[in-house]
Amino acid sequence: MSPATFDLLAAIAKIAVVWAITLAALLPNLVWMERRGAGLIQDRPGPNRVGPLGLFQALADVLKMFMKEDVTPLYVDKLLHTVAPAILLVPALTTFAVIPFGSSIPVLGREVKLVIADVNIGVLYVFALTSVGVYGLVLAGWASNNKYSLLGGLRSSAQIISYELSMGVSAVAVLVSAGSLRPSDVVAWQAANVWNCVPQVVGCIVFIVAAFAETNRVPFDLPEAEAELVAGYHTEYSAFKFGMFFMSEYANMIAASAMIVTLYFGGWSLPFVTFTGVWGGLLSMVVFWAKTLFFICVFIWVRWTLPRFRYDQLMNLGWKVLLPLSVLNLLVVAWIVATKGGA
Amino acid sequence: MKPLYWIPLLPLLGFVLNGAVALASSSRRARRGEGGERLPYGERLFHGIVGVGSVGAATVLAFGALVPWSEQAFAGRALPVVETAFTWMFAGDFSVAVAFRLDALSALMLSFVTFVGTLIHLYSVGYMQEEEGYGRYFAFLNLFMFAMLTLVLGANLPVLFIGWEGVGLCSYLLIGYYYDKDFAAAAGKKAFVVNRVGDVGFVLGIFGVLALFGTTDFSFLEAAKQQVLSGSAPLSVYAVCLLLFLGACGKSAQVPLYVWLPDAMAGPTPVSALIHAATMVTAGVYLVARTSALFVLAPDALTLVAWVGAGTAVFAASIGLAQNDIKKVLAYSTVSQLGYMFLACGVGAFAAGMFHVFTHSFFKACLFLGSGSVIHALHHEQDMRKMGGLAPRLPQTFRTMLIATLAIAGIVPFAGFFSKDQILGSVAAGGHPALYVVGVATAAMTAFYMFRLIRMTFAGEFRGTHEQEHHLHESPATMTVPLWILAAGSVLSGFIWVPMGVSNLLPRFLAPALAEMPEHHMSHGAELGLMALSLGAALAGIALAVRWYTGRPAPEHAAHRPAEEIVVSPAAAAFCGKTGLLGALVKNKWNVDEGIEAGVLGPFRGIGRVLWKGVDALVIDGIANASAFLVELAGDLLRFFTTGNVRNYALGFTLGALVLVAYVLFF
Amino acid sequence: MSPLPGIAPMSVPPAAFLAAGTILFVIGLIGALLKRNALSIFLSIELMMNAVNLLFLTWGRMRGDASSHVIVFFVIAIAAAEAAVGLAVFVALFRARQTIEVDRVNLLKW
Amino acid sequence: MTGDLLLFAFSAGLAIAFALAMVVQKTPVRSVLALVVTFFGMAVLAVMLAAPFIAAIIVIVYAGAILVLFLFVIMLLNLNEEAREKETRPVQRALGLVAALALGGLLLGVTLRAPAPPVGTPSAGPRIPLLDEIPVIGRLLFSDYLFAFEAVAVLLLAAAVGALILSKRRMD
Repeated sequence: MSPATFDLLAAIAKIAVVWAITLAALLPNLVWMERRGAGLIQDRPGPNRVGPLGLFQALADVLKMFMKEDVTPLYVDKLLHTVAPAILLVPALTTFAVIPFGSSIPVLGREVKLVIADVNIGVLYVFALTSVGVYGLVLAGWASNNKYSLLGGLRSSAQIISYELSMGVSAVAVLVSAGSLRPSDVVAWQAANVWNCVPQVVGCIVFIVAAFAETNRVPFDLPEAEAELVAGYHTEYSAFKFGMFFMSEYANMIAASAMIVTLYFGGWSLPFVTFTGVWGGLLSMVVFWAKTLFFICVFIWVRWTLPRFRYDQLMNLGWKVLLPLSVLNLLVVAWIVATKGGA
Repeated sequence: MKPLYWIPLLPLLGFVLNGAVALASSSRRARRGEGGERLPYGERLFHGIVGVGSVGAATVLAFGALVPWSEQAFAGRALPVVETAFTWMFAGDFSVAVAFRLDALSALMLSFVTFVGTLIHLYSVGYMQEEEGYGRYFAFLNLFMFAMLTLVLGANLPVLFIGWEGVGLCSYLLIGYYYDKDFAAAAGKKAFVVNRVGDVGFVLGIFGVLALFGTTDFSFLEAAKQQVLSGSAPLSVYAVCLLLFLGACGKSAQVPLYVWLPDAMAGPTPVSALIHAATMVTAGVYLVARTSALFVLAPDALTLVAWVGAGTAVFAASIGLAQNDIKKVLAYSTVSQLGYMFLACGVGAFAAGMFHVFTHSFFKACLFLGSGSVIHALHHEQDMRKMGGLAPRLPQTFRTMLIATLAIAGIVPFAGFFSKDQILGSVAAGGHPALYVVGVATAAMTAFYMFRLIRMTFAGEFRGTHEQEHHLHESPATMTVPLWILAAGSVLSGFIWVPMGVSNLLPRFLAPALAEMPEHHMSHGAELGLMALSLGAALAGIALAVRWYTGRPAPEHAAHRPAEEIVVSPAAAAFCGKTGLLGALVKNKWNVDEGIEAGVLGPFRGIGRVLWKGVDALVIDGIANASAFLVELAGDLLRFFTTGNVRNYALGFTLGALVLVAYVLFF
Repeated sequence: MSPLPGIAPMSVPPAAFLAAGTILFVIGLIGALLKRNALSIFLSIELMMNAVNLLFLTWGRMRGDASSHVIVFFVIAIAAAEAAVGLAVFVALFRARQTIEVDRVNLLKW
Repeated sequence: MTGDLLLFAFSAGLAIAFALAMVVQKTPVRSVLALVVTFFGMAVLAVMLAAPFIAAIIVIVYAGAILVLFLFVIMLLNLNEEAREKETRPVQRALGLVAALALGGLLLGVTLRAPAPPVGTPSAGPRIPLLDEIPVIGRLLFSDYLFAFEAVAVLLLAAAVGALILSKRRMD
């Protein structure tokens, strides 16, 4: 087998693994987790009718989404109205291309790194995709020809641009200390030294908060605030298109958790453990997905615990608290790295 | 030992502190609409401590530096200490460093500048305490000390020039201390402008030194001593010396640039004592002595210095004879004494000149501070015709002033006697009989007007108002203690150089720093004779003053009459009447100010008017207006391209790019 | 999977990149000249700038010179500044005149 | 080889087609979207030119920030359709088209005629070869181009302040 063919096959296999985990295993069950979690927190049962413990609720929901009539309102911009959910979903799913989900597995005498594309601008790639995702929300809001949707779209664009800044700056601090923009290098640095969440606790907190805002989750779900905007940008969506919005929210959540784990919580690594061989590689995958799942749970936990911010509070938090904090964090990290003579 | 630059730096620090606090305080008071009254006690305490403390600390540092150095010097082992702080500017092989130099000359200057300066700061604490601008005053006074110490310690002409201009600035600021009074503001401006005339000469002189020696560092003096000039210098040594001397004339108030000094008395009296008597005005003498190695290469220039000095001495003394303002008398006396110093330098007796600088600083400071004490007691009355009979009321002031007066009059064994005698002796020994006669005559006049001052002020009966009489008081200790110290200095400072080989400390000390002149030796007999002659002249002057100015009885209703109508001495008035025109001229200060107004300023105003009306308004404005008109015309024609439509502009832009690209491509 | 880009020879002739960049530039220019909506004109200008960026990158690639990347970096930074100010101007303009049609905004003439 | 050519043809064609769409489109929102696609095409071209960092920057800054801002403003001002009134300046329009096309022809001539260094020997250039882009750019930014970098920083600050002042409703 020529190296090129091998690479191609390996890439296809990795894509298959990642999508199997995210799309097939995590995504549907997240809905169940969220609703059961909400029940737990609010001291009520949650869905428990479909299947044991209501486990098949997600399946039923998906079926319902597919079966319902797809209503397209009369005065919408048809093209954009259709395209918008896809624009939102695609970046969310493609983020995983650069996230290392395990150490490496020896296959046919070669080490296969467990990351789909180990590119040297991986972190920038993630940010690029995040910034593209905004279009989905904005266009959905605009194309719906509905003032609530429009307001939702406006809010989301302002919110995401604002929080992407502090998110980016705190991530830059991580990149400075690791000395590379390649996510696998960042993980390797953390495995060799210390998880970034320890020395850069400020940056870590800023990043997590900003990630909540980027995914439009409570307490930053102003673009879809039911109480004010009906449902914001997806008011005019139904059936499958609505399902895509739904999916993209959870996909984004998984992607954000994966990024948090990669940048701040050591990715697939564990302290004092080295993963070698086939089993080591598989084990590292388990570690990575376990950590990711933990942060997904945090997302859910926060959603059902905190109230929503007011819009001005949101902007104040983003610009006057998080951004200065992240800049400060970056300065300190850069100073330390510079005085130590480079990472 | 701390580096030398700490000595000027400390007063600068004091200036910054005092200035900042004074600024904050005055703007706060202005905001609250307060003003006119004295500062709160805390602020006065702060300014006093910082002002006196910084200068006092500088004094301690200075003596800490110069005492060991002087011991070495007397042992004949001391070389000039040069410390470079940093390089100020450089261009090609020319460079100027901010450097400080300690040698015999600067050590001498340093000693009395810091010492007298500290005393006067201390005196000011008492004298100025009623003033609203207390903080500003101390800030400027500290700044002055910084500049003066830079001047004295500067190791090259540019650094000296910084100090030179710095003291000029502070002089301006302090003369105009009462800036809300027109005469004070005008006097400040006058001092500044007249000094500029001299400074032009000084700056050109610095350039001349650079052209002659290729450096402005005082190392050029060594070269000058060995007469090593840099070949084909376009400037002669004469020209350079004359230019430097012009600068010295401006700063040290020599004829014809003396006119600013009497007016400078508009400032507070301690300022007059410090700046316009003891220290700053001697900077010119210092400059000439410093560059003495250069001056001896140009004997004719030295002769000019001598004659200017002698002329100034007698001229100013003659004006002093008839002044009625106590400070004006002292001012003219200062000018006259400065003339003596230049006279000494002019005949090559640089050490004698510096000796007089040294002694003069003590007795003149004492006199000014004493007059300040009198003025303070009389609530700012300066006219001697309204004084009289103050001796019992102000005993400390009277005694110290009397000592200083005896010193300036040249009575043995006070300091002035020795220094003046050195000068006159050198003049006589150098073979300048005419200059000697002028010198002796000046000595007699000095003795006369000084005792006239003492008699008018302290003898007889009080001629002021009853209210003034009621409030008469001796000054506080912060004022009398400096007076006594200075009086002691007036007695003792002469003993560092007693003729006939009794004491030779000063000339031995100064010799390495000054140019060597051929010495003229006189027999002890001749020396004694000359001494007797000058002493006799002084005694004659004193006798006349005491006879004429009895001050008793006081004229009728003196308290209620304007000063102009009070005749203190009928005998003097009668004498003045007999001299006719000459007396009137003396009384009117030889009409010099009016002469300058008519002879110099008038023509300049005329030229200015021609330049304004003719050249500026017609030619230059014409050119400007014509070009403006052309531009307007072009604009009127071109404005139709401004369609207001952005797309037109974009199209024009594109077409222009099209043409450019086509040009690049096809041509 | 292409290897790390950089020293490999170019497999596509650079002239093709240059042509593409120039064509994009001209399209942007046409938009800037013909559009009447200030925002659309602005969009076209952004396109022109990016087309020039493409040309820079091509030449830099041809010369093996990283300075072109730095210049493109600066162009992008300046474009960001320009967009911020330009859009603020449009918003202010719209508030004043209720339009951003450039043909209707022509008070500033002789 | 052919794969690269195909990729080039696809992304360049995409960029040009959507650029044209951007110009032709009357709805501002659709114009913006077309430009986003164009920028994606150009980002791919940048990757092919060994500039992945620049490609990412193009997407993040242009597509992610600048064009979102455009959308934001369009929504804020509620600009739906370009006015359908007749072109008031037909001459200007025709002349503009002609001038732009002519300039395009000339520019093609210039760019294609420009003396090109030998293809395939990129390290023959006088400057740092493009081994690893990001450190090279970083080093250049903070050495040779430091002044420009600082100037751009000041420019961005000024732009931010200017935009803030401009968009304030009232000057007080």
